[in-house]
Parts: sequence; structure tokens; C-alpha cells
Amino acid sequence: MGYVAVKGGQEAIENAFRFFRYNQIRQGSEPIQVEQIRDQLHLLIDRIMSEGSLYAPDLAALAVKQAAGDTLEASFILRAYRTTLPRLGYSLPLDTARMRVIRRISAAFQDIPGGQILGPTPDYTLRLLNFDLINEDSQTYQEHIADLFQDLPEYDELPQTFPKVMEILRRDNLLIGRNAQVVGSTKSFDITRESITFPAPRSAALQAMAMGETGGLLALAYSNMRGYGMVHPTVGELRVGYLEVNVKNPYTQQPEKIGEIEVTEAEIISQAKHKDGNRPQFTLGYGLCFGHNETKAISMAVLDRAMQSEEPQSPSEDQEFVLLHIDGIESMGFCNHYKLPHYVTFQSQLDRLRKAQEKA
Amino acid sequence: MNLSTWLQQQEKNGHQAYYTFAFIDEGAKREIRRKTLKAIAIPGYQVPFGSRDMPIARGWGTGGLQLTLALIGPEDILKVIDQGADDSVNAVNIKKFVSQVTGVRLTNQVQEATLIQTRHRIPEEPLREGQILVFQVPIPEPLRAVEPSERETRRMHGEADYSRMWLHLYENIVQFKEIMIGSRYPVMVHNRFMMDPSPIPRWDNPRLHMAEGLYLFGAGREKRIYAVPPYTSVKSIEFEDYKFRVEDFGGVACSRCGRTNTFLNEIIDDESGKRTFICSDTAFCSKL
Amino acid sequence: MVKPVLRAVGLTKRHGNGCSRCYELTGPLFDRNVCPDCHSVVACHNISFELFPQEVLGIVGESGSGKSTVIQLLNFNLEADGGELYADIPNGNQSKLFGQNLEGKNLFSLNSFRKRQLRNFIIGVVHQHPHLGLRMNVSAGGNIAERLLMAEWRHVGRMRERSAELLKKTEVPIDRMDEPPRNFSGGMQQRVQIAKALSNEPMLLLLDEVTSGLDVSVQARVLDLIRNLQHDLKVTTIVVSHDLGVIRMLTSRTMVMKNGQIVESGLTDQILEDPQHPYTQLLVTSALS
Amino acid sequence: MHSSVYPTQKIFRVLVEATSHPGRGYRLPTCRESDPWRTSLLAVAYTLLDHEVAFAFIGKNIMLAQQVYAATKARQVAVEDAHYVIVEGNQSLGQLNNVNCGTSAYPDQGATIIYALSNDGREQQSPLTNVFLSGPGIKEPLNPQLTGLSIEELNNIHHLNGEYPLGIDCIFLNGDCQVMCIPRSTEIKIHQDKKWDMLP
Repeated sequence: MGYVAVKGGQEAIENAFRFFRYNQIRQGSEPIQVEQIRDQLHLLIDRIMSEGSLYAPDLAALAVKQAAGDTLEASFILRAYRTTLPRLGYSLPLDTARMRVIRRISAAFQDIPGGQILGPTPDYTLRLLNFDLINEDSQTYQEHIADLFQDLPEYDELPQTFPKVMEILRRDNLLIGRNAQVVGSTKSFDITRESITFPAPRSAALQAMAMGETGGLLALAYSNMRGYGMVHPTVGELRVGYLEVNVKNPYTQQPEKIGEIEVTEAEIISQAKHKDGNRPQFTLGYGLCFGHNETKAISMAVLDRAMQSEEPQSPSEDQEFVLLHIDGIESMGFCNHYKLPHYVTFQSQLDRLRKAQEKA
Repeated sequence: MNLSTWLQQQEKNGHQAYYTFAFIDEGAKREIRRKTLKAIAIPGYQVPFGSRDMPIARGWGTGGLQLTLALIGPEDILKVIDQGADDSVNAVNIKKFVSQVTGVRLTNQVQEATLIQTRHRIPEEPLREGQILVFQVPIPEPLRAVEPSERETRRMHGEADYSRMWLHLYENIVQFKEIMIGSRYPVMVHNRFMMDPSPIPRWDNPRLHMAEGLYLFGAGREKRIYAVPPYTSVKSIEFEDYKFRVEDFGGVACSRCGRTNTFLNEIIDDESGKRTFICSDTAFCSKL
Repeated sequence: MVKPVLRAVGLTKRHGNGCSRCYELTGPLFDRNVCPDCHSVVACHNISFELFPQEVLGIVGESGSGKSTVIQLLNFNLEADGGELYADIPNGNQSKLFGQNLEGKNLFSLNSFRKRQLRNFIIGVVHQHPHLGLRMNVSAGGNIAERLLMAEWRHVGRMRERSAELLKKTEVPIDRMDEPPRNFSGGMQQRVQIAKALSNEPMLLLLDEVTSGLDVSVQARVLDLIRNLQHDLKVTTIVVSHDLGVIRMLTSRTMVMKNGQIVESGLTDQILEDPQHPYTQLLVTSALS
Repeated sequence: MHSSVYPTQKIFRVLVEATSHPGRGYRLPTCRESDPWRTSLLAVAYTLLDHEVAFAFIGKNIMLAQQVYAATKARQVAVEDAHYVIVEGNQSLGQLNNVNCGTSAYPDQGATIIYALSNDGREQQSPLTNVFLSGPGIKEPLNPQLTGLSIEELNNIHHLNGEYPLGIDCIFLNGDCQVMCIPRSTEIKIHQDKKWDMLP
């Protein structure tokens, strides 16, 4: 009976969701706790917070649980929640030179002032499946910790801050000046308040990328690195650590610390620029995102540099192309909307095709 | 706030109290409202706005939904349709959400509604003064089909340079002897801006012209709002010798209500393979 | 006295940030158009001329002399940094331009919408590279139709008639009207471009190095075609070329440009017979040898 | 739920109707008869302005500008930088000459002008019968239905909106708690009769 086709029906919708929930729990394993997700899958949480553009580890963990681990869904849920929160004010600019660093490396120099700090990373291990992790319990966790802190060697206290590698280049006049690279206005643009317009100021581009989907950024940045582009990056400095967030107290006008966020910052050095008869200088690509996500920060830095090309040749150098296609939540939504009924528009197309066939 | 306090509050207040009236925070509503007034003031022109993230996916009507939420008040009576139907999946979902965050009354009747959100159709019954029809728009830029760059299409609108779209129609005719655009058939609004009427069938285009109600269009993913005020000239583009034409159903009648003057959906019977037709506007179809 | 169709006063275009000394440190005297102080490029400076009805004016000079910049300014493709432009638009065309009176109005001061209208209704351009003037994937007839559509033609049948008529005039086989120019030879592409430029009966035709990209044998045919069209249609035209042969064949009056400035102007024959400026003399002798 | 939620929504809907039907007068819901002029201006300002936008003030009553700031936290700036320009009375006295009319790519950046028409008896008290409005939202050309308007100012608006879609959009508030809008799409025709011959 034809009429059923247009009726989606309240009941069917509700049952579809019940089925989804059921799939998550039907095998009968122990329910996963939000705290466990937050602590043990912290890199996932970092990614969700960055793409969901809300720094809230607990809520991100809840979103991951609710979305059954689908990263796009989880950041989507987090972002939708963000819409309900009022904008109370703006923080003061954060100075990443004052980051409490847990990891910082430079690929440009063997030795850098303050030294290379490897910090937490699986970078230098073999990616073999570790079957020991199958049978872990809180007991084994305790043993791991005891193990780690046994026989600690003598170590130097880490300094509070580290000098920035890029500053060394800048001091020697090897790096293009700060202002020379600012495209458009110096007032920072807020893409959550205003729709991006082109040419977009660099602040808008950096924000869009900070909210961008890691995979999407990586794909575009990779296209540039691989040959559809000219960036050829060197990682000047990559740092991971904690930054104090301050707001201006409206009464005393003094900065007031409201908390700390973990961020990853990448600064890449790219080929020399030679303009208006001045001496050639290196150019800089910049990336910064919430949490510990090095792939994202580096991809972002490469794209930041690529988009400053004066005559875009490849997709990754075209600001519109990059900025309008990296948002995971937007692109995922649009991709999936094709599942919605299109009976009416398809009927229209049928009508055109039949008419054209008659005339052919 | 940490999670346990959040959970406690959630329990204490019941689910919905977490959200303000109409979900979006007041600052965001204010911005959407400012842009909506600009859209009405420049008919057919796409006003950029800071589109917010909604609990439904981008591309599923977030633009329409944001407009609805910025417009709606407790006294409104809301109708939501998708493909003309009040109870299709997406319409039900949106209706449920809006009523959850506003408590407004819902209706299937065009006459009764003060605010109607729609995807892909204009109701068969004409709107009257004071009624607002909100469209969900996937691609607000009519020129996107002929030009991918937003900077370039902005320039084209600024200079009213629409020759590329006309050329597209001309090439259709050279190739197919017909204009091949099915839905989303471009219109000129107030003789100045070319506008995408959202993916409505051509059948609905004439009802944009000099209508009594207000039409608002929201594109959430593309972050644009535009409008056709009441009593505004809206013309489907056409050549003198190749006229704009609505869909032709060859005089068949709706198998349910028997009308021959409505937009019909084609249904293929799974047993006999026979085609039957029924009204896409289900509320109108049920009305005797 | 005949009124000029077009009057350009002090056209100036500079690329780069510019400084106060750009204009005094560049030009033929210094044999450069790059400012030594700020490295800006002075593409053209202080170009003034008048163009009379049905006249064909030549602009000659080597690449970098600024002659193409002048064309781009006249076609509103570039924004002028200085100078004014006035046109005497016949009444028939006036009404197409929303009835506005442009007499005594500097056309550079119009908004982009008005400039676009002027470009659509009264100017025709033929570029050196066919891909700048043609859509290679749209049919030849469609390319001509595009110009007509810009000028608000809205009848497919009549546009096709007009396209056929123009293609015939420019010696393009009419049975190839629905084929895209990417299938055509360079000479034929250029002829389609000329047909396109002429389609809306422009008041002013701009020819920018139209034969430079063609083989010598093809060049001659295209030049012949242009000369015949000039004879038949009597369109006021500006011909830009680095080739004195082209200038000699097509134009009656000529301006010689070097380093962004005019160094000499006058009747074409006179300039070719008796060049005054050393640079023109050099051009003429090297063309002869 | 905040008590401010409903009034702004209601005022906004009236503004939507008024912009959709230029020239018609509508009653503002929260306007107080005892103090119509100030309450309606503040209500409309509170509905549209906040710390994300800037406004300019043309008039003598500096207190009023301060009240707008206090209610909305919108920054007060020069006329040319303003998203909203508040005009005290029915005359901008040439101060709108540099108002932002938008660009051809973004005409929506053109400012909104809010006129707080006072009711101090000096102003003309019946609708202007020699001014005709037409355009989108207007079925048949009509006279603006609000009292207290100035014909010079309408002429001024007509000139500012000469290059549609560039231009400004106007909201008029009067002492009878009425609101009327004239967006830039509205064509203003003034039939000159003897009475107005002396105007510039």
C-alpha cells in the first residue's frame, strides 16, 4: 500500500534509536564508566573537545559514550550542547611562550635552548599489538605505577617555561616578521559569531582549522606535502603542554586565572619568501588545537602556510577550498542528509528526463 | 562543572530545564534576528550569519530550525512538513524537538498554523498575511551550479551578472531541447537578486510570487539567511521561446483524494509494479 | 566639430604599495617602470587620448610598455589609480543602461554594477589568448549567446540566428556552432572570439594582441577578416599590438608607449614614415630589417 | 527561564511584520503609555543590540545614549562605524551622510537607523498624504501610516537608498507606541505640492 511510504511514523523513529542503544549493550559486558573513557581514552577526548570546540573533558567523555565511540557523532553532540551556553566574555590572549610544557621537540636543530623534551608519546615504539593489555585490572594498574616510580634516576627540575625556537630565527632576521604574515585585519575574527567571508582573515582561518576534523585536515595537508603544493615543511617546534586561561576582571580590570587547558602547538618553517627586493626570509605556518593531537596541529600549520600562497595552484592553497571542507560535523551532516527522503525533487527530475526523452 | 554535579542537577531539574526557552542562547537569537530583518529588507539577498550547532545534523534543516527557534514564542502554533508530509521522519523529529524546548502547540492544518517549517514543499493551501513559512535550505547559492567559488558568486550578485546561469539554460536547450532543471529552479526576486528557492519542485515556484505570507530561508551549514517578503515579485527565469513550466502529471488524479490540481508523488506498487499517484501534501489530501 | 566617443584623461595604474616618488623615478627617461625606492610597478602613467567615431586607434609598444594595462582599464578589468574616463554614448544605448545620463560623468566613479553594464552593452573585447575570452567547454554558439544574454537578450531562437550570422561573418562553419571551441584550431577560436565581441554591436571594440598567438599564415587571414569587418561595421576600435605590421594594416592613428608612458602619437602613416622619438625610430628600423 | 525571553521575542515578531509590510504602523507590545518614547526605544534596542554590535547616537539627550549602552552593552561609535544609528527626533540633520550603506558584495552591512520620533507638538500630527511608498511588502502604494515623520528626512533616506541594494533600513518609533519600518527596498516617492516647495 503506497500511503505507508510517506509516513515515517513517530514509533519507527523511537524504535530505531532503541535498537541503536540495544546494540551498544546487548553483549552484556560491564558498563563503561564516563571517568574511564575520560582517563584511559584521553587522546580521543582531546580530539572530541577540539572538533566539538568545547573544552570539557567530562562532557566529551559522556558524548563518546553516548555516540558509541563514533568521533564525528561525539563532537557533534558536544558542539550542539555548546550552542546552549551563553558567551559571557572573551579570555585574554594566551601566550604559548609561557606554556607549562610536557613535550617539545624541534626537527630544525639538534639542540635547542632548553633541550628536546620527548614527553609522553608512542612515536618511538613498535606498533605491535600488546596482548598483555587483554587481561588488565586495577591490580595490574597499581603494579605499573609502582614499577614506573621505582628507581627513578636523579633528574633536573624542569624549568617553568622554555624559549621558543622560532624566536631564535626571528632574532637573527631569518624569519618573516609577525605583521608581514597577517592577512587582512589584526582584530581577531570570531567564526562562531560571524559567518566566514572570503578572503578570510588569518584568525578566522586558524579558528576554522582548530575546529576542523583531524582526518580532513590531514588529507588536505598531506596532498600538499606529497606534491600538490609547495610547502615542504620543517617542524620548527612542536610543543604540548598546559596554558593558563585568564579573563579580565570587569571590576578590578586585573587578569584573573580561570583555569588551565592542554594544547598542542606546531610551528613549521617553510621555504623562503622574497618580496619587494627585501632579503629573503623563511615563512611560518602555525597550528594550535585543544588537547594532545600532534597530527592535527602539524596538518593545520602546513595548511596555514599553504593558504598564504599568493597564487593558489593546488586545492590546499585555496582558502575557500580548505576552510569550507574541513569541518567534520558539517560535512558529515551533509553527507548523511542524502539519506532523507527526496521524493519531491526526484519527481521533478523524472519529469524533466521524461520530457527530454520525448523530444530526443 | 564536573560531571557528578551536572548529573545531579540533571536529575533534580528534569531533563529539559537544562535548556533555555527555544534552546539557543539569547545572544545567538539576537544575532539571527538582526540578520533576519536584513534579509527581509533586501529580498532574495543571502545574508551571512553565525550559524550555531544544533542537536540535529548539518544538512538536516539546522538553518530552518535556527530561524524557527529565533522566531517562535509561546503563543505560536507550529506545523512542520517534509516532502509535504506532516509525519515524515525528519518533520516528526524536528517537531518533537521544538515542542520539547518551547512547549508550543502543534498542528497539521495550514490555516491554524502561525509558523510553518518546511523541507522541499510549499503547502498547496496559500498562506495569509501574518503567517511565516520557514524553508530548510541545503545550498543557498543559485549560482553554485555554474561557479564553485563563493568570492566569485558574491561578485556576480553584486554586479547582477547572471549571464552564466542563463548560459547554462541555453546550453540545456541546445543539448536537450528543454531546460533540464528539475527542482531548485532559480528565480529573480524583486527584479534584482537571483535566488535559490530551496529544493522545492517547479510546481511551487509560482506561489512565491506576490504571496500574502512571509517566506524565510535558512541554510545552517552554509550559514545564510534570505527572505521573500509578502507582495514581492518572484519570477522563474525563462526565455521568450522556452518558457518556465511546472511538472506535468498528464492529468492523473490523486488515488486517495481524487484531486488533479496538486503536486503528486509517484508510488510503485510492490506486487503489481503499477504506478499510482498521491498528493505530496498529506494534510491537504486529507482535507475534504 | 565631431565629438569624441571616448576621452581618457591621465590614466594611471600602479601595482604594489607605491610611494611618493614612483612617478618621478620611472618612465622612458629612466628606461624602467619599477620604482627603485619601493619596487612598485608603474604599469601606466598619465595616459590621455581622445577617440572619435569610427576611428581605429593603435597602441604600439613592447611587452611591459603598459599598452595592455590601458585596455584593461578601458574594459574595467582593472581599477585605475588615477585618471578619468568619459564616453559619449548614443541615445539608443543610453536607454539600455537604465536610462542614466552619463554625459560628463567619469566612468571610473561608477559602481561595479554600472561598470558591468557598460561592459555588457557598449564594449567588445578580443583577447590575445582565446581562453580568456571564450568558455572552452561551452558551444561556440553558446559563447556568442553569453554576450547577448549579458545584454539581456532572452529569445533562444533569435540568439541562434544572430550567432549563425556572426559566425558566418567571421568565417566559422555554421554546422560547428554547437561544438565547443576546445575542438577548434587557434585561428578558428580567435574568429569565434571576434564574433562574440561583435555580437552586441559594441560602441567600442578592444583588440588586444589578437594575432600574436597565431601562426603567420593564420595571422594574415584573421587580419584580413578584421579589416573587412571594420570596413563593413565601422566600429570604433582600439588595436593593441607590439607588431608594427598589424598597426600599419589596421589603424589610422597610433600612440607609441614605453615604460608606462606615451612617447609619441599621431597619424599611423606619419609615425611609420617619419618617427620622431628615438624609441619609435628603433621600433621602425627593427621592424624593417 | 529568563523573564527577558518573551518580550524580546514579541518585539522581534512585530519588527518582522513591520519590515515585511513597510509603511504600516504596528503597536509595540511592551511600550508604556506614560513614557512611550523612551520605553519603546529601549525595548527595540534591547531586542536587537548587544556587545557584538556598535551604535551611534544623533541627538542632544546624552542620557538616552547612556541608557542604551547600559541596557545593551553595545559600543557607542561614530556614525560611519555604526551598525545601528539612533536618531533622537525625526531629523538626522545631515549627520547620516557618512553612514555605512554596505558594499556591493555585502549590502547587508548597511546600517539600521532607529528614529525615536518625539511627540513635543512641533511635529506634524497627521500622516503624510503626499508621500507614497511602494516595493516589496506593499500591495498597493500607500502613505506612511505613522505620525511625526519629517518629509525632508524621508527625502534624505530616499537619496541614501538611491543605489539599491546598497543603503540603510529604517525603524520609526513614535509617541503613540507605534512602530513603522522603511527598509531600503521600499521606494519613496514624494509628490511636491506648494506646501513643500521651499524645501531644499
